[in-house]
Amino acid sequence: MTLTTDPESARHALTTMWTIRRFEEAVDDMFARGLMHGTMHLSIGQEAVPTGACMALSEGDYITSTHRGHGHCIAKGAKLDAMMAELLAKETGYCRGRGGSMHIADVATGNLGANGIVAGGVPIAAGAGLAVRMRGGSEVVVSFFGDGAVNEGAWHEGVNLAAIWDLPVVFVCENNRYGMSMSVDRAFNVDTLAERAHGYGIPGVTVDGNDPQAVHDAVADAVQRARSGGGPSFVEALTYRWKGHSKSDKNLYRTREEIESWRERDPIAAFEAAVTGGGATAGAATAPALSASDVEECRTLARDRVREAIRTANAAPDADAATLTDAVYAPAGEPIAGGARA
Amino acid sequence: MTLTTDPESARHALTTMWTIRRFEEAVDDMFARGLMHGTMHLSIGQEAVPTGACMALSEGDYITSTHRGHGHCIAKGAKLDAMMAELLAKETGYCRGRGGSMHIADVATGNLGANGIVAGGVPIAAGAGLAVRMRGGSEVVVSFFGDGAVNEGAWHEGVNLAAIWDLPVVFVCENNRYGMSMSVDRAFNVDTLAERAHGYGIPGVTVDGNDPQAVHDAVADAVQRARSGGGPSFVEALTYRWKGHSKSDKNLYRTREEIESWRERDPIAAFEAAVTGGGATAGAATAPALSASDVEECRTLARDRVREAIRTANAAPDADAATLTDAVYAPAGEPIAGGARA
Amino acid sequence: MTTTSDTRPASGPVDSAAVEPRTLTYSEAVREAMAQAMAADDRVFLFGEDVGTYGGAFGVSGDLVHRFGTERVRDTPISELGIVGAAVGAGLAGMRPIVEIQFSDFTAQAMDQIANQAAKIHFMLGGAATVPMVLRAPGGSGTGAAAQHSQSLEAWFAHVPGLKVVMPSTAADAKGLLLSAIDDPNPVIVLEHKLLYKQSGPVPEEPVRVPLGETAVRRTGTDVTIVATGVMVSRALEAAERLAADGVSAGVLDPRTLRPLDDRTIVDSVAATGRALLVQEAPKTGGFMSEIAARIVESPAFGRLQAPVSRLCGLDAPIPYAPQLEQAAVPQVDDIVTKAGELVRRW
Amino acid sequence: MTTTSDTRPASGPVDSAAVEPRTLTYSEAVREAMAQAMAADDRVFLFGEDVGTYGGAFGVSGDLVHRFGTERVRDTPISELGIVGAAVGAGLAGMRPIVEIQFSDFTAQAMDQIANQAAKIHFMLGGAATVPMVLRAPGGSGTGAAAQHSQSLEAWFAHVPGLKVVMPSTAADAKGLLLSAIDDPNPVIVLEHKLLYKQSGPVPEEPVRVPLGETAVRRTGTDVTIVATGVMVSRALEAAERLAADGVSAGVLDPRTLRPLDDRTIVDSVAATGRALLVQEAPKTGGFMSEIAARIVESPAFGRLQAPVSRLCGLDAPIPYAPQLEQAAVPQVDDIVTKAGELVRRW
Ligand SMILES: Cc1ncc(C[n+]2csc(CCOP(=O)(O)OP(=O)(O)O)c2C)c(N)n1
Ligand SMILES: Cc1ncc(C[n+]2csc(CCOP(=O)(O)OP(=O)(O)O)c2C)c(N)n1
Ligand SMILES: [Mg+2]
Ligand SMILES: [Mg+2]
Repeated sequence: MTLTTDPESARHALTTMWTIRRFEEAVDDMFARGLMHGTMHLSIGQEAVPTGACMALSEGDYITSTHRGHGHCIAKGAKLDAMMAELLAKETGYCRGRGGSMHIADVATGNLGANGIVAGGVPIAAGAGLAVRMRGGSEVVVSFFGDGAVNEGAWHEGVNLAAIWDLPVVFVCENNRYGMSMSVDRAFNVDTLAERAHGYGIPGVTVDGNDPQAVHDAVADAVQRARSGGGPSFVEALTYRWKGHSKSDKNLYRTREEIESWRERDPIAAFEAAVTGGGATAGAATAPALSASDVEECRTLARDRVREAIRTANAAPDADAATLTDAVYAPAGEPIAGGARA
Repeated sequence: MTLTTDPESARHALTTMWTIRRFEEAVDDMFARGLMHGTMHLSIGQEAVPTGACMALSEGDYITSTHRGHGHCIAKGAKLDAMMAELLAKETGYCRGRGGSMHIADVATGNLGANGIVAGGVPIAAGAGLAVRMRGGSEVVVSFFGDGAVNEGAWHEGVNLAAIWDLPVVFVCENNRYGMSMSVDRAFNVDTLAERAHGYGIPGVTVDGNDPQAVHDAVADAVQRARSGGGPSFVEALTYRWKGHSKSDKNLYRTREEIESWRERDPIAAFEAAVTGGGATAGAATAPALSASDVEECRTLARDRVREAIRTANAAPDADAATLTDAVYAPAGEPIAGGARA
Repeated sequence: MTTTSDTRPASGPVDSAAVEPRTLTYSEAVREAMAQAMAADDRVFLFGEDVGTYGGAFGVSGDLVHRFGTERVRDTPISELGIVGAAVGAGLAGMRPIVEIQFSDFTAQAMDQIANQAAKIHFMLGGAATVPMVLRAPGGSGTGAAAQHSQSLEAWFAHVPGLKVVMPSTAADAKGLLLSAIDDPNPVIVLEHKLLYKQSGPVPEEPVRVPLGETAVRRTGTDVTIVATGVMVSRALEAAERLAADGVSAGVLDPRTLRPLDDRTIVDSVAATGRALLVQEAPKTGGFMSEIAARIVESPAFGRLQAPVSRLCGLDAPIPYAPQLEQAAVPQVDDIVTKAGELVRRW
Repeated sequence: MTTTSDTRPASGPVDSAAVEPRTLTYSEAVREAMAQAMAADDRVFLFGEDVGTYGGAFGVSGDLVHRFGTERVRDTPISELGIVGAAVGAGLAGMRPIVEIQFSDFTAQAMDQIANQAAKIHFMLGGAATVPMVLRAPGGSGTGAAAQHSQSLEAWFAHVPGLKVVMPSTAADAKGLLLSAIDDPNPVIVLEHKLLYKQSGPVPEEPVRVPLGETAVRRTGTDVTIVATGVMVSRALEAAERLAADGVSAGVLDPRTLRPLDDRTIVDSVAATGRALLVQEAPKTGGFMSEIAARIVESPAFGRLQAPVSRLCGLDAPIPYAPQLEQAAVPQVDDIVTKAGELVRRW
């Protein structure tokens, strides 16, 4: 799939990235104005990774997500109003207000959950891959995680299980150079995290995580390998988070200049330039995939969707404390076709 | 240090290997006769690894050991009577009968403990290395573990800490081809476990674990690197356990032929052949390090030491249930110079 | 082995009057439950360290690998956190995994996936997904395996909302409760006991479920109610026998599942006898019997108490290696007899 | 910051009458304790995720890295099991490590090193080595961080022989108990509370130890004894104030350390008032207040009880995200007033 030359793909990629960006800007703003509760981990600046990766997936494929999961959720096809409702602690939210940002997921689109535990989703992804494999399915599981997650024991064990059992899992590392304040230079003794992959006997590549095409290509390769029984792969996508780690971050561990230099590499701006023909990454002499007004349309669509989601969510009823203990246990006898119900 | 040509080293290596062998044979026998309690993990066939590795260490150096830890304990210099007393649940045992085989340790000789938890000692070794480093010491820590341990999260996290902080730790993997019944071929997707080392940016080598010289050379290199600030290394020693994993093992997962072929590669017999000049691994035209009667002396010494240990241990008082809760907590105010007292 | 049904979930309820029990060991009963569930439902599978050819560290899976193959009776590397996490994922994606952890002590390695993931996902997702999985692990002392292989950790799990916690004390329950656990759409921790594996008892051939959340009255008595779990149940029964010879009538209750806990049966019995002796192998402080004590004194039985609610538990110490120390570390039949006798005579 | 001594262990006892308190926040008090211990004893160091330049996830370590350097205030990768294991090893090899775990929920990752290693090594080695280390971690809900970042897990640790467990509820205790924990030759789990970090109180400048194992009587009362831990202590005090206005005299006890537990002070107070209300944030089932309930009814206070021992605890559910649900999930001042009032009026 060529994101930059195929108009439909380009439109989809751009709209998705803008939707993530606008959604998170809105959330950031509501949080600052005291309209939102808890904490927030924003992926602004990293939109190309979930976008490129999820465009390599088909219906039925799964993902596991992270504390910084809004982008994954959106890119995998979740409804913005149910997401916004969740963040606003509404009964209509994906988790009925029980989960919030760190547990947000649209199970119906194959999202097995954001996760408040760093690397928590990695063995879960291996298990989902095992399920697919045991029932002879052809689905693939993409497990998203950050650079910081790669040093967790859960990561090591999950990746090894997938590797020895040839499970259909693609491990996608969003290397934004920091696990909270710990830089990859201090947390690792290797140059690229992809080097870790070889110790498990699986392919590992490092790509530009600010280029949705590069992410897409690497993940698509890996997905195809997984789907055809070739086992798991590791894709490291180099990117950057513009905002602080969470709300308590004073950015003491990195310089203004570093942040600025990455803002200049805005994945959305670069992609717009590419699809309208002016970018460095654009192809040869083919016609631009999108016109300036197409781009404007994508932007508007994203903005309007987010606005509409906020409106709908705000109008919804608050999560109800009276039913708090409802979903602690699933009722026995409930007809369970899979483990998940839509 | 040349174990095969230097008579003193040869004598030490051979006596140590025989002592481990005789000690474990005695234990095996007592266990079979119902004189010993609990379970046992014997390292018969693997004696060259602790022997070669510990001969690369100096006083003050530390080790962390495993469930299969008699050999490490002996090679690091523990007293056989206190070891035997421990296995016989005596008050004079190293652990006053509280620990038994799986927790046996002579803290005075730097053994920070056998460990009933696979890979449990790996992060502990990193921590001991950190302590050495923080107080400006020159000690080195050798962490022993099996092939099975390499897939535990604890291993991953411990090795990474040592790697990024350049800690003076040598990770010695006793790859005896099985973690209980799981062969390395099934548990790993790589040919040598040493390949794992590269993902942490540390050197990794694979050596013949039935040759104490090969083990010694690799560990001595690594120790020297660690002592001079060069950080940790990984040494994989290929060996084999002759006996079952523990008492419940019916050896269903491996063939008689396989066991037989490894018995033919007996590390002790090979070493004896080498030091007496007849072995394939012997040097050039130098005089043999030991004579046949020297070898006989080593054997006798080992046998007598073990017999003496059994005698002494048997005569000692049983561990006393009246003081069972004594050592749950260390008393406050006890003068603690380090964390350990001899 | 017969199964009565090949529909999902693994065969329907069976009229327990119609089935004729044979004698099986506790571990055979566990194996039979797994075999019947696997035969009835493709989604059920077993995985864990050495559950295949080796037959399990305690021989529980035995020959299952020969009957169901290496995919469905799957050996794993030594990585408890990864294994349990994989069970969570497999459960979320529609399977019905059974994980065996060789010793319950090693659940410590997997605690994040057990307590932070498996237990909470259904709730955190507002009910949108379930995590049907069973984690089986043997607990308890008595084998000389020392402090890291002998713990009784039920209190950890029982304190985690979202988990169910099962402690079978007989062969029949080992089968029947496990079948219910496999049916359950929630994560269920089944704590077997090493010393019980070789004990025999009548076990129905059919897949008869024992429901979760029903305290078993193992013996009725009028002077004192003994509540016991795991291997302490048989010790309590032996003690009750000896107490009876001494003229003390002791009832013995076995909660069987700590979560959900059928405290009503316990409270009713204590209200009737006026005395409660709570017996567990786990160390006293913070053990599950504290919870039962608290529930009794919060209940209407409080007004009927003729004696303080009394706990008889493991010492507050790690389990030692030496046999004489190991025995002294946890309640024995004598201790129960003494303590129950005191309770009845002193009050 | 002044230290009175540079000898080991970190400065000797100080006459508490001689020191004049200032006001510090709870997190400043924790920081001051660490600074004084580090200044007094080279063996003491702090490590954990983001404790350096970032200053700690909750700002507790603050500027310590600038005062003691990056070796002694050491950032770690995200690997809790490895970090705690490294603390065990460093302690065994003669250091006095303080480990910070960002949220107490992540102790689940490190449970093997905490419960199977740190807690048991001294015992398993028959006393031949000690594991002096402190693990600090914030617990509790109230910040909208949902189920995996809001737990109160003290019951897990309190059930592990070999661990000491500390829950400071005031700034002064946050400092004084931490100093005692650092002195202690055993592994000590210090569970701080997120909502308390910004609360202020008088804290002595000198390194005044608060001994482990002494229940604090926060308020005396004659009608009912309220026992509370963590953030519930201040809620109980507020409730007691309101109850006093209603003519109910409620005492408030704060155990401060769950292990060792000074149950004598609790039992004496309950014997005097005849009524006990036990308040914790953690879910009710299997929580530490069950242990306190059990100890009360096993004690001589049993005979003096005028009402059932009553627990007021968190709901048996994970902590939800929505603020109104989160509040409903754990006891609030109103709940304490109501429950204590009932206990006094009904009985
Ligand atoms: C097990 C665990 N340890 C620590 C944390 C606290 N924490 C949350 S996110 C985070 C940083 C994660 O870094 P990375 O994996 O690189 O993801 P990023 O935040 O950069 O997207 C940390 C330390 C956690 N949530 N879970
Ligand atoms: C965490 C943990 N998981 C499982 C076990 C059970 N167990 C004890 S030894 C062992 C095999 C270890 O294999 P390896 O590390 O290769 O050492 P070896 O026994 O071959 O010397 C297993 C599975 C354990 N003790 N600890
Ligand atoms: Mg990152
Ligand atoms: Mg092995």
